[in-house]
Amino acid sequence: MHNHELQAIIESLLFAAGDEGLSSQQLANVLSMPEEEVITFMTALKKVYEDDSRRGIHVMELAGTFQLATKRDMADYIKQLVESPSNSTLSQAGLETLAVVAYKQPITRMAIEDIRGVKTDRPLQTLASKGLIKEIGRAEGAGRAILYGTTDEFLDYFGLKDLSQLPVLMEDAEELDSEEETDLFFKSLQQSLTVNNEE
Amino acid sequence: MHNHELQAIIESLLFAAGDEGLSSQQLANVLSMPEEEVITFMTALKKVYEDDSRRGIHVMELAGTFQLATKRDMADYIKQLVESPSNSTLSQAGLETLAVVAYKQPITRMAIEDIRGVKTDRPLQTLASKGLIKEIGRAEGAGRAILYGTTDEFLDYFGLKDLSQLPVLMEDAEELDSEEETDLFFKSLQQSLTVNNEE
Amino acid sequence: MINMEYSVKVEAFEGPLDLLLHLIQGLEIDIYDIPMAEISEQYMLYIRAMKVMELNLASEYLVMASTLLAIKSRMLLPKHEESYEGSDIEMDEDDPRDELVERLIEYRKYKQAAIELKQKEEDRGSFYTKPPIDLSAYETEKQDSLEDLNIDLHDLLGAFHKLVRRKKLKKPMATRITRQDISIEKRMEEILVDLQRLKGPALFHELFPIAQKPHMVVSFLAVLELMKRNEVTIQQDHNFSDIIVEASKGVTLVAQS
Repeated sequence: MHNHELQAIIESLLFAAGDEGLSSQQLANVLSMPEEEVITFMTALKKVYEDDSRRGIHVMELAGTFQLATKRDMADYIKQLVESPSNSTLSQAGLETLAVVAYKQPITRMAIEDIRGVKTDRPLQTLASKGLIKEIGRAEGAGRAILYGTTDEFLDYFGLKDLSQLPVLMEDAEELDSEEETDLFFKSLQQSLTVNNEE
Repeated sequence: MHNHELQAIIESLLFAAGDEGLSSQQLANVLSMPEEEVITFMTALKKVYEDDSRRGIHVMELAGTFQLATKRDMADYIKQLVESPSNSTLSQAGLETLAVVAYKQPITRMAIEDIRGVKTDRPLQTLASKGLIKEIGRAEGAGRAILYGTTDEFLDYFGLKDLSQLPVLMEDAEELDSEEETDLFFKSLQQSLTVNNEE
Repeated sequence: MINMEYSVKVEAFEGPLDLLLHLIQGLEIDIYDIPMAEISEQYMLYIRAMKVMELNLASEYLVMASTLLAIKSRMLLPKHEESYEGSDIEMDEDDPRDELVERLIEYRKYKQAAIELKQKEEDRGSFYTKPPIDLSAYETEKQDSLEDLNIDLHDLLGAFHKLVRRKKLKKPMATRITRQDISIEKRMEEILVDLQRLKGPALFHELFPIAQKPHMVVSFLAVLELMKRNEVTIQQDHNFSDIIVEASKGVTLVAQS
């Protein structure tokens, strides 16, 4: 198959699939090509989009699929057309809980609470209802506690290809930059003030 | 504005707009360009997409809007994609539509389309033919639009006793909670400040 | 000593471990060598502030307070005495702070990870994707039975959230009205038909059955036009009470379909 044609076909397929994305397996099926070849081609194709200044979209890898998305630089223009830029982001409690689940899955609520030092039922409920985590099994032994894990929506939500792309955990005890701490605090304070004002 | 950049921006805008498309007026607004210039540019741009064999998508003009769509000769590949065994039996469109009906019933097609942002007549047909949803009434007043709801088969399929057993959908519950708490917090803060001042 | 600074900060903490980390930071203490007396005192200060503020003090804060005090008092014991107790497991001069330090360091890892996730969440917002195109036109007429579907409630929930997230990316629907082909004339007719059928007054909001902006605007314009032509009468008893709409007497339908 000619490279130009292949490129066009893949573009149309990715366009059609939208934010559902296509795995290399699916692409290989439709294109009747070995999956490894698809992967190689996709790596090259990503660069083609990236390097072409006439292109406003590019190929992203999200939750194990290839998807077309607009380039980062375009955000300012698109924002002007977005209906309501209200960004309902996750709370600090939600993010912490999610971080623990992401790195420690499968994990029970009790184990999460041990790490965080606070009750975590409510953040867990919220995260589950937002489709970011789900029950992926039951712990052995008495109680058969629910084991939580992250979903594909989690990967998509944070723009990750797979779990290996999670930021590396700070293993050794480097002191946190205290300025950053304060910044974060003031940010969250500001956020809560903004929320209040918007009411 | 440089032509390459302009082309990229327009591509990203049309991409994000999906099958709603954008009018030349909207494009002119975002690009801060006279509408006539936009129209001239779009005519040239249409040709660029058409002539480039590496492109699987092109610009279409429909009902006074410009939108991106897959090129016609890509139809066979997209058909293969739909029929590909690795494709889940219920399309993303079907799944989304079913989710909206389940959580928002009784609901009209128009309301579903408003939530999804895309045309939904076909997914509705498919779901109805699978017996997962059905007409459960008519909207009052003009038009008497069909109201859709889920069926008993739907409950059976997902092993639900009734609709109340659907997983909770706390769209923004967490945010609400923290708002409430913040409120409470600022109230008590004010009180204690008053007390403090009096001391 | 209770001032706004303390109170605000207390609310910003994600639990006792978070509060402790903050104190350690603020006091520029080595996390591996925490001066228990100082940290306990600071910690209790915050707890008292929270109590004064009548904030909902999670019980975990109190549990931690007693843990701190317990460690503090164990630190005061002369070290060699422990070995006299023979059966005590902690013969080999275990530092009473070890467990706490371990928990703090473990928690801090995830707190840091949460910060990075927040950054990623924000980054992700700069990339816009699009919904899949409607592929059902390409589907061949195969009658799937429900058993083949292979979806569960999580899929349903996931699909819903995906589109909730997507909604934020929607552009203004400038073309909706023309696409829907609802003219004011047509809507006027529909409203009159409905009012005639009712044979009595209707509440204003009942004239807006479809909660979509274009449709509502057209409906509103239609009601105004009907009023202007004296084909309906409008009545409202007082401010903000229900507006009642009634077809004017003697108005007959021109076109009934």
